[in-house]
Amino acid sequence: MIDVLYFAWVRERIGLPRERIETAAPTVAALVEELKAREERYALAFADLASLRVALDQELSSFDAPLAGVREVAFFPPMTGG
Amino acid sequence: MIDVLYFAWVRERIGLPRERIETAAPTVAALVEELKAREERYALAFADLASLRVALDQELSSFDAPLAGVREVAFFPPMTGG
Amino acid sequence: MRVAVQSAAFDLGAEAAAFAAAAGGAGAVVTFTGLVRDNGGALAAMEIEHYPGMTERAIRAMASEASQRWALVDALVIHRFGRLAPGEAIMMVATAAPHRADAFDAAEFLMDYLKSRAPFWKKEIGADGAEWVAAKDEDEAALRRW
Amino acid sequence: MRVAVQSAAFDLGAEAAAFAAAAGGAGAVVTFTGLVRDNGGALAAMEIEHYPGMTERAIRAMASEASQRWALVDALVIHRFGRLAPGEAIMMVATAAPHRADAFDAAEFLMDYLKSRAPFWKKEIGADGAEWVAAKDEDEAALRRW
Repeated sequence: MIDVLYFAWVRERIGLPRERIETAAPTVAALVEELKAREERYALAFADLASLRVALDQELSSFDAPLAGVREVAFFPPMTGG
Repeated sequence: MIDVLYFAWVRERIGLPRERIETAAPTVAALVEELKAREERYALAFADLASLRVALDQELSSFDAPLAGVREVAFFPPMTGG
Repeated sequence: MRVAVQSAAFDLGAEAAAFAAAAGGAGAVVTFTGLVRDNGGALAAMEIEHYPGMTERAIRAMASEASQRWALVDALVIHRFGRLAPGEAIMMVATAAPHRADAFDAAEFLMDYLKSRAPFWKKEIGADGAEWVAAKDEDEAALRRW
Repeated sequence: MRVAVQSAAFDLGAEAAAFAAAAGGAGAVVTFTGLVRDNGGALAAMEIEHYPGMTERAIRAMASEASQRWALVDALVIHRFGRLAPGEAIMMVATAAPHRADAFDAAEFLMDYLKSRAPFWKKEIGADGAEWVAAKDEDEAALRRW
């Protein structure tokens, strides 16, 4: 089981801020493919990975990173702080 | 007649903050030569022109600048503001 | 070094004064404050979302990196989230150092990283709808100078 | 744009807050404050001499130059003269601009020019005598980047 978090327009498109997911996906990219296959709203949210960022256990990471041992995955657009 | 002002260690070496001087010196450098010839304390204050700055009528200038029309000459070390 | 991520407004004057007073030995204090622009009256509010937990962690990592790169006496980061009105302070960075170049460089470094690497997202609420603020290429480019 | 050359102490927090509040439309406010360092307890006081008349004129020229080079909403320079104790604020620069790069650049530009082109001279008063602060080559070099 893994916690998956969504922020900003990713959260809005998917329609929820977080969910727990049962997955055996080996990488972030594989998890994204699983989610896209689920429902239209996921496919829309993940349509353009270049416009998305991912954090694993609250550290910025990349889509080809392995998921083994990860408890929390977060998807969001590029940050606009400051 | 011209007002001559001294600041910081130039003022301390010469021993006064300002004086009025009757001069026909055509340039700042010529005025400096006149002053150096006057007394030891002026010679000491003006010993190294590279360590001095000059302002004519409150604008930074140079030692070869002409004095015609100038009312106020100021001599001082490099500034240390901020 | 203090990092505060909060919804409450803060008093930039009081923060700046307290920060400078506590920065014993510093000759230079730089502050940056980001304010909500009103875009000529078009903006009703700005909503800032963040990622609790990761936000503090990411900002602490930036501040720690800044302390290693420059001779800092102290650093402060305050960043708000939630709904803000035009003119309100969004965030503030303060740095104290013996010399001005270190204080300026560290403050600019922290700002560049906060812009693009701290998990905040801004949404502009206008009269005719709301829109997420897009990240700018120039902000990403600004990171490359460090 | 306000330029104040004064012997009186100033409240950097109050000045920063008032400056930011008045900077309508600015998204970015940068402040720099210079404090008297105590040099590990060796400094009893700092005496600052200036050239009344030329000081204001020189600072106004710098602020005007900064306004031409960068998109500033406002700028502020306060610089004290006379006798200051360790920890006291010597001077302050504030800049307000729509974007942070302009506010930072203008503040650094003003600081570099104030250091080497505004007619102030600092004297450090220690336990065993007084000494005029020497101008630094690096401060002169800093001017060349503008």
